[in-house]
Amino acid sequence: MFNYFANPTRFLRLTSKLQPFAMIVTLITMGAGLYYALFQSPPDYQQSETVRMMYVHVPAAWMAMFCYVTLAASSAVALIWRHMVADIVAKSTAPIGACFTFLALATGSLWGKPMWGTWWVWDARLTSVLILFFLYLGYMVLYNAFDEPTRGARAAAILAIVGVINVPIIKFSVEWWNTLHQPASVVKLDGPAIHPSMLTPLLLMAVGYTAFYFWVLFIRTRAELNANKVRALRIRQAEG
Amino acid sequence: MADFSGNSLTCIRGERVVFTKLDFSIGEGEVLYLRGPNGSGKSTLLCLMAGLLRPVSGEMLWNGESTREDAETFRGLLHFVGHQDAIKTALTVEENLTFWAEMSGVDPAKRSVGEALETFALSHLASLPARFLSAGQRKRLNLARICASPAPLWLLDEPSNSLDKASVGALRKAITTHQEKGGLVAVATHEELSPDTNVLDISEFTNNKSAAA
Amino acid sequence: MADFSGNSLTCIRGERVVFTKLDFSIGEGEVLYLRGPNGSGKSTLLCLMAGLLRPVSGEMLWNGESTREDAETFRGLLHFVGHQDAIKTALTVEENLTFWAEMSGVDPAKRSVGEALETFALSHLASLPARFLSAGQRKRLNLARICASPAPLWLLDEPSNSLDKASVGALRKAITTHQEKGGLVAVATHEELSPDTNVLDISEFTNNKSAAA
Amino acid sequence: MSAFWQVFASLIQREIRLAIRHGADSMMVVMFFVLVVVLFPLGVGPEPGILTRISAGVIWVAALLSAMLSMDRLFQTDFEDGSLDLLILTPQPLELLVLAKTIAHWLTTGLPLIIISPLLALLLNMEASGYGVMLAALALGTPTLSLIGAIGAALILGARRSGVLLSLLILPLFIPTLIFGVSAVDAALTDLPSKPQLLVLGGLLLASFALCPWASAAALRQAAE
Amino acid sequence: MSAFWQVFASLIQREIRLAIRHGADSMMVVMFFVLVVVLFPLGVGPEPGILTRISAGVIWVAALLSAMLSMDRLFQTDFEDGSLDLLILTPQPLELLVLAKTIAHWLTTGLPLIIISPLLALLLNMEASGYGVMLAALALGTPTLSLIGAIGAALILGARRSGVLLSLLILPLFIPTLIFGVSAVDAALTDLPSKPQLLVLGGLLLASFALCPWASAAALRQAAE
Ligand code: HEM
Ligand SMILES: Nc1ncnc2c1ncn2[C@@H]1O[C@H](COP(=O)(O)OP(=O)(O)OP(=O)(O)O)[C@@H](O)[C@H]1O
Ligand SMILES: Nc1ncnc2c1ncn2[C@@H]1O[C@H](COP(=O)(O)OP(=O)(O)OP(=O)(O)O)[C@@H](O)[C@H]1O
Ligand SMILES: [Mg+2]
Ligand SMILES: [Mg+2]
Repeated sequence: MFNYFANPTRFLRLTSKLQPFAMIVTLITMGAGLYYALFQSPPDYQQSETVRMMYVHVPAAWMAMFCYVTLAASSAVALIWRHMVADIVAKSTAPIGACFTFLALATGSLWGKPMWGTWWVWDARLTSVLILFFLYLGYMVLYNAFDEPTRGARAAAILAIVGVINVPIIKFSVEWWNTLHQPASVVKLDGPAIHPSMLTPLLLMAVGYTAFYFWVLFIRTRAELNANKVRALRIRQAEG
Repeated sequence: MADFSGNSLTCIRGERVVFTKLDFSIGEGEVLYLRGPNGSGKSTLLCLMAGLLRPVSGEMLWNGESTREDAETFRGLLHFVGHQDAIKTALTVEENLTFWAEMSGVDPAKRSVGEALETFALSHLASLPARFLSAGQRKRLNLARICASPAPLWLLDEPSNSLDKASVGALRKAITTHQEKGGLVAVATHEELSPDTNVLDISEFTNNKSAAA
Repeated sequence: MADFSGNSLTCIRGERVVFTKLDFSIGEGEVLYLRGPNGSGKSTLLCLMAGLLRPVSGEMLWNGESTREDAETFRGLLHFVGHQDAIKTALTVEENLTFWAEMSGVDPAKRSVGEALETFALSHLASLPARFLSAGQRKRLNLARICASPAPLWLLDEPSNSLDKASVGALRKAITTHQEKGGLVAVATHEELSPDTNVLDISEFTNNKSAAA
Repeated sequence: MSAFWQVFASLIQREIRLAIRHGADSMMVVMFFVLVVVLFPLGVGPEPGILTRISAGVIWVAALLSAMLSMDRLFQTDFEDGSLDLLILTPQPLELLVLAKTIAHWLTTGLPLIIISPLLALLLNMEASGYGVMLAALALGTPTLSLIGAIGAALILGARRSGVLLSLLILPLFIPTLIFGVSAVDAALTDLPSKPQLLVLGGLLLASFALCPWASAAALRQAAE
Repeated sequence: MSAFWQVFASLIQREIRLAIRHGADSMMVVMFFVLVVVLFPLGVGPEPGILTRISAGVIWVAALLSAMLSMDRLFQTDFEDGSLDLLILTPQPLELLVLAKTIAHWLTTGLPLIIISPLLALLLNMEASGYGVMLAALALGTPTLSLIGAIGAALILGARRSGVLLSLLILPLFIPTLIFGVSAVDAALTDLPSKPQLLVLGGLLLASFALCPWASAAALRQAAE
């Protein structure tokens, strides 16, 4: 399966086919999700209209974690099998993930002001998401901190793998510690504990975010692959 | 019959092609002289031989087996002397040498720290902290390392830099003794160390444009 | 008539006497070769000449005046090339060279960075970050420094280390040109750089026991 | 095998000898630790109520910062003078060499820090009930910091401007140790059981003991390339 | 004389260029600063009351630590690669070269730190009235830290053991800056006039501007011998 993708040309061909599809899914689900979120779903009896922040915040938080797992997994593949496409996927995922994390942090604190009366508290959930953000930053800085690009890629991959420990901490921090932040109500073992009128737009938005991720990922990986091709051509030219 | 060879090695450092399709081979008791102008890739080739760099293509064989297969054993077979001297200035000359002899993992009975110090005329400096050494004395300490524990393959990068006449003589003798025991040597140098029987001119494998640029 | 001499210099480093009662003198257009086995004190003497070390006794005269009197002016008259290369790897070759030319405080019109690069065959590397240089290329960059801004006195510590034949030739030519302009050179070396007209054998001034111990 | 343990011991011995001869690093770490703890009351003001309240936190943060400060030279000097290349070229598994170096690092920096900590707790007016747990927590926590820090120290070799990059990389990974370390002491100070936190710290130590040398060795290998 | 200022400018320019080339040096000092500020609340616990109370102290301690952390390499790299010898051998007075290096250091580390500080004050729930004074105090205080730190950085070269001890003696010199820096902000937060403290900070800056380059240059000359 991933030997199949090891071939950059094949990967390029595949992504160029999938890219418009990802774009369309993104536009449709995001549009529908936003419509439902803003106009169709009811205000919460406790949180009133501010609950609509959820449809931006929660999928962003999910994607932050999803992107990190993707980053770590593809880093591991790149490191162990020296898999070029995996490296490029990892490199392209990092900034997208960092943006989702930032979005989760920003919307979270915007939401926190009306709900908790403060922009920021040092509770376990919030702190561990902040660490996640620093891990993304560290990955990107480390990737570019070396003169030889391959050296940076491998150092950063090791960091990404080590940092994956943070993801379960984010996920379970609300259960392990007393936090202000509320515990999981959608992704639970005994099924979601949330009203369907809110669940629908939430899931639509989640699908939209995911498709958006793939859309951007495809664009970025293709750019990187083409840059690599140019570089390889130059080297071959030098070899004569 | 020890034998070390490389086939069609290509090396790229920092996106710059250093050399392409380079072949070398060192037989038992042989010394391979690497020659070439500054920047042609002698040091790079030595690092490649040691396994500190990886070639982009090509492979190296020790007794016909790829050195990548059993890298740990291969590492136990070589001594490397680079430009950097790996000397801790806070330790004495003898402590420095003993440490590297111990790290080589060689049976203590086979180590010969005292003899190595003598070979390079360092015995009287043995208990001196290495920070007081002059440039040539540092180089000698670094060279003594390869005599302190036995290993069949020596990789030497400009070993005669900073050495006075007497020490160059000692180095020549050490290399000859090693050869006689059947040892292999690869040495990058701009000077004459002994009649050059086996010379590899690296500039033949470099594309002048990219190597010089 | 420039003229640089030292009278009865004694130097102690780390409680060890390196040499005693050493005299030297360099006249206009002269090259002084410092010779002696490793650890005899060549580098030490060069540091002394530059003013980086202080002699325990004795004094040095530039044109008959003590170099201690007006140390700042004297510092403006010399170039020093030691074992360490003072190269910042993050800067390009040209930036490194330009920086030191600027620091010399010499009138911009008299600096010649481009020519210096050419003299040591570095022009094609000018815009390369210095970290990519090989050992010999680094040494050449360091030597180019002394040609980039004029100064009557050159102090060179084993300048031919790591250099290939062509570069040693360039170095020789640079020294000759400097001589012809009336410059003074003191160079510590184990190699032959030119017919040795003016040789100072340091081992004559060392007490063998303490220098070797 | 016994030959191997000899190599292990000889590496630890060399590191400790270097630390003692140089005197610089371990002294510096302890002084830094003391300094941070002393500076903090100066910054916050001398009210004992507040100081007592935050004493455990300050000591842990100081321990963490000083561990970090000493970390960046762990492989750096060996890298710069070429020793690292030679260490990689020895026939021993690099993981165990890394472990030896990390242990030596902890012995020369972590241990002195633990020894001095009761004095600092006194300075901060910590209550007597916290001392034992604080020592236990530090004893379990500081080796974890050394082990995690070694990964960062290996990753930054050869990077441009390494010192602060290191802190960016490893401080986030230090945070769990910090949180449990502080909460163990705080629990003891409020007469709650601190065993669960200590158990977590022990678990963190075991996990990093098993994983970190591998990650560090992997990073070192590609640093030498 | 004009030639001299050219040399001065060229040294500052080189330092800044090195800082930038070496990969966003200043960004990383800022990162460290941010991380320390983030760690303290983690250690101390999330109660906003306490945080607000100690916010000025935390920011100042963090500024001091990051100044110190970035300080130790100020002359070290030049010393190790032989540049220091050559700098001493230039015909310019060493005092002014030291000053140029210190100014470059402050421009690349102190200044970015001041710029980011309001954000951290926000994180720590500092009250709005403190911001202006905090910025003024940092602007006056951080150059003092750089100037004093340069002495320590010079002392630490060469003479190993004694150098460390001496530079530790330098650290207490940071304390006045810390105390007046914090109390300026605290005064502003409690609606008291903070001008006296700011004046003292200005005085400290002037004094260290006049004295520190001499002390550092003397220490550097020592180290080169
Ligand atoms: C900067 C502050 C915040 C951060 C970093 C943050 C982070 C996160 C993360 C990582 C998740 C995903 C959890 C999971 O999948 O288990 C999440 C979910 C959620 N957050 Fe936040 N959050 C913040 C503020 C807030 C605020 C102020 C509220 C509202 C009071 C809120 C309400 C929620 C809700 C309702 C969920 C969905 C939980 C579920 O159903 O699984 N968050 N947040
Ligand atoms: N880390 C690096 N990254 C990129 N290029 C490098 C690196 N190190 C060296 N090079 C380049 O590789 C080439 C070969 O360098 P190498 O050090 O092997 O030369 P050399 O033959 O040993 O020269 P010398 O005689 O000067 O020691 C040089 O042109 C150099 O510019
Ligand atoms: N910092 C120091 N402290 C004490 N003694 C020193 C110091 N540096 C060098 N020495 C001693 O001074 C003597 C002279 O050293 P120097 O470096 O001048 O020798 P050299 O003639 O340049 O030798 P080489 O040819 O090896 O470069 C040596 O015996 C050395 O051990
Ligand atoms: Mg070389
Ligand atoms: Mg010498």
